[in-house]
Amino acid sequence: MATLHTVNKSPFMTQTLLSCLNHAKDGDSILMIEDGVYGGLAGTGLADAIAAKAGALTICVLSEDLSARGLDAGRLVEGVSAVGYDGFVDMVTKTDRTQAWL
Amino acid sequence: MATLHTVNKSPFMTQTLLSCLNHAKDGDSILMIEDGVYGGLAGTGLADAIAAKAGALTICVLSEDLSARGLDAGRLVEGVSAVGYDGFVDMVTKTDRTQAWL
Amino acid sequence: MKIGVLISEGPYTHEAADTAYNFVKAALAGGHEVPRVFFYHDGVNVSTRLSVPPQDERNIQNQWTALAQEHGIDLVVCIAAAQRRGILDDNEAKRQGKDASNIAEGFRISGLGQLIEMGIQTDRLVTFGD
Amino acid sequence: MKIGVLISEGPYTHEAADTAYNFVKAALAGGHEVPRVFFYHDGVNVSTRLSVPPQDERNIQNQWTALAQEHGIDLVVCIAAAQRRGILDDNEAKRQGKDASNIAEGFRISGLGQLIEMGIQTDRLVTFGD
Amino acid sequence: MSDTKKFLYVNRKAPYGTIYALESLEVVLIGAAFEQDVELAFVDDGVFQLTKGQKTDGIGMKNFSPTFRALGDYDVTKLYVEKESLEERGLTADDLQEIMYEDEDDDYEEKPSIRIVSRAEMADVMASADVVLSF
Amino acid sequence: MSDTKKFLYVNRKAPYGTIYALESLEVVLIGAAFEQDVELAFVDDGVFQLTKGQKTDGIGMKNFSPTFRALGDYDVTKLYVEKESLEERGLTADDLQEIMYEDEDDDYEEKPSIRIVSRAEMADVMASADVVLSF
Repeated sequence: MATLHTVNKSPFMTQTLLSCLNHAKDGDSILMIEDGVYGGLAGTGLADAIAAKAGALTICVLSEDLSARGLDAGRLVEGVSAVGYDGFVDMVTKTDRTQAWL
Repeated sequence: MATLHTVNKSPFMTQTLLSCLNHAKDGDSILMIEDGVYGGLAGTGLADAIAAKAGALTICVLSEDLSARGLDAGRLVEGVSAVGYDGFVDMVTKTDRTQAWL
Repeated sequence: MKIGVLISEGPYTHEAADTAYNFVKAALAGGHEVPRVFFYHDGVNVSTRLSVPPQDERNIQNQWTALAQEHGIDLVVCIAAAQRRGILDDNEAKRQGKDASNIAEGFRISGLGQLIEMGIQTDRLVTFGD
Repeated sequence: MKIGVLISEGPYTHEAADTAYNFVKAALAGGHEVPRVFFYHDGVNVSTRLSVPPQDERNIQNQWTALAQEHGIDLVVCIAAAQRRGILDDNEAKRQGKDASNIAEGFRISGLGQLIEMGIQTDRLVTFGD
Repeated sequence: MSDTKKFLYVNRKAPYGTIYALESLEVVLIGAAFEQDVELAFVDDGVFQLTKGQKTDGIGMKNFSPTFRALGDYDVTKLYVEKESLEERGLTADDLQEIMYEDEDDDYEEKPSIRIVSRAEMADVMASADVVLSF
Repeated sequence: MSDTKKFLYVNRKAPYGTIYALESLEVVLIGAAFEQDVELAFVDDGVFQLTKGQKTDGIGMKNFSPTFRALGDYDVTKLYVEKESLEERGLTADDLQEIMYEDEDDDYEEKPSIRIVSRAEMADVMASADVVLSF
């Protein structure tokens, strides 16, 4: 019984990703979309916290939103991967519920 | 040549107040309005940082927004005061420019 | 699988309606059903037929109207949220004494019960908002 | 002192239009002039005459229309932002081939130059947004 | 799947600054008629929705906080409030309104609807929902 | 007061997730016709607006980042970017597009419009404006 958590806010502007990480349970998935994709960036003050969770949680970013912002998968924290909208749909159907962190 | 900075976001949800504090200059004023009024609350993790700035900066909260949220001036960090809309207008006219931190 | 979609922000201002559109297209392409999309909060503003975006930009309302027609998606606009924000169909305009309506083809105005019903009748509910 | 006001968020959804209204009333009561209020981004949605808020809630559009009439405030709605969001006056509706308009009395649609002009001609510019 | 689902309404935003808190409550009231399991979660700034003594005359908006006290009449009796969210904001349970319901399974005894829970317990509440509506 | 004011456009939000970055640019373009002093500040997530290589086909939105390169033609030549904001986001100046203008006071030499400044210098830029427009 796992949850897909979606996060659409930049972690540099809001506490949303942090709150999501504080409530996600082992085995859950997080998909960063829209401005949320910045949460997957390596080399930031948050990168270690994300990397530490990337084992217990499946953490992905939406590749279309990443490309729009001039970034690519090579910029992501190790253990965080990029998926397309089809991957987004798969994550929704393969988990038991979706919770949006707005 | 002082600036009035308005902050309308909760400091528990966004980095807006922090960014404002990082850019305000000695002699400037900060007015917390709307959800920003929570930034004036005592007894939070931010209270010390606010109190430390309350000398160099004039820091106020909009009392109508405070009352709407079930709070009163007695809950504020020492050095932070409540003003009404008329006080808001005074702060605008007595400084040289207004910068909204949205 | 049946997937219900909730859109909570207005067009152009937030990416929510765009992300939802791309998500729904991918879900349909993946063989899933999207029986209904519910528009709440500023999401109701997606349904105005009066918007005129710049010619080199997407027309979000047209995109939804076309997708719904092609795939039989029920586009439901919350009546309470719509009234606050000035989104009316002909019936509501008449009932409220307003001289114009602005809802686009393919959208219908109904109650919040349709959101709850969508939650009950679908296998997953995905929310796009701010 | 002349104070210009910029409203960047839509009615009901954000407190911005309410705070701006209370601020403008206080500024006028304090003997200041508010020659113009400019509506940008979702702020343009304040100007729809089709909104029907619940009877026990304030009507934000009516409040602005009345305040503007009483004090001669120029309520300007950005044309580019308005077109994206489906806010039209009769002229624009005709020009764009739309079958309805929805702007309320007391508001006028014009260009962004009116915002710059307000910045030049007033002593202070105060922004309310999100 | 059983006929009854658990709907969880997650409230993370403060009242009045934005409309989400009010429009969330409107969904809860309508949803109560559908005979589903209903739970409300108040996390992060959402806990500010429940403060007592809200006076909105000065901002010209309607005070909707009394509506929370009517939820018991709609059989909405589980309002989970996160302890850590309260503490970070300098709030205690005493700052919240008293919200009671009559327990029809216990001789209509009056019981508190607000349940202060830890962050870990809140995570369990979230993980037990069938449908999560976020505001 | 002189006839010319300094307008400062403060950009603190990322592109595409919300429309503020695009509609800010639309004001800048119109404002350029008014013969005022114009400066742009990129602070916090606003620095993401200037990243190079933006490809928006996948999200179906128009890529407006090339417009920044046209600002020089409108005599908008001062784009202040905060160093600390870049660093916090793991970005360097190399991640930003090259934005040049021709300096008509210096034999039309091509010069960079982007000026990376410290937070303290950014505070000075803000404090020297007559009109601050925030996006």
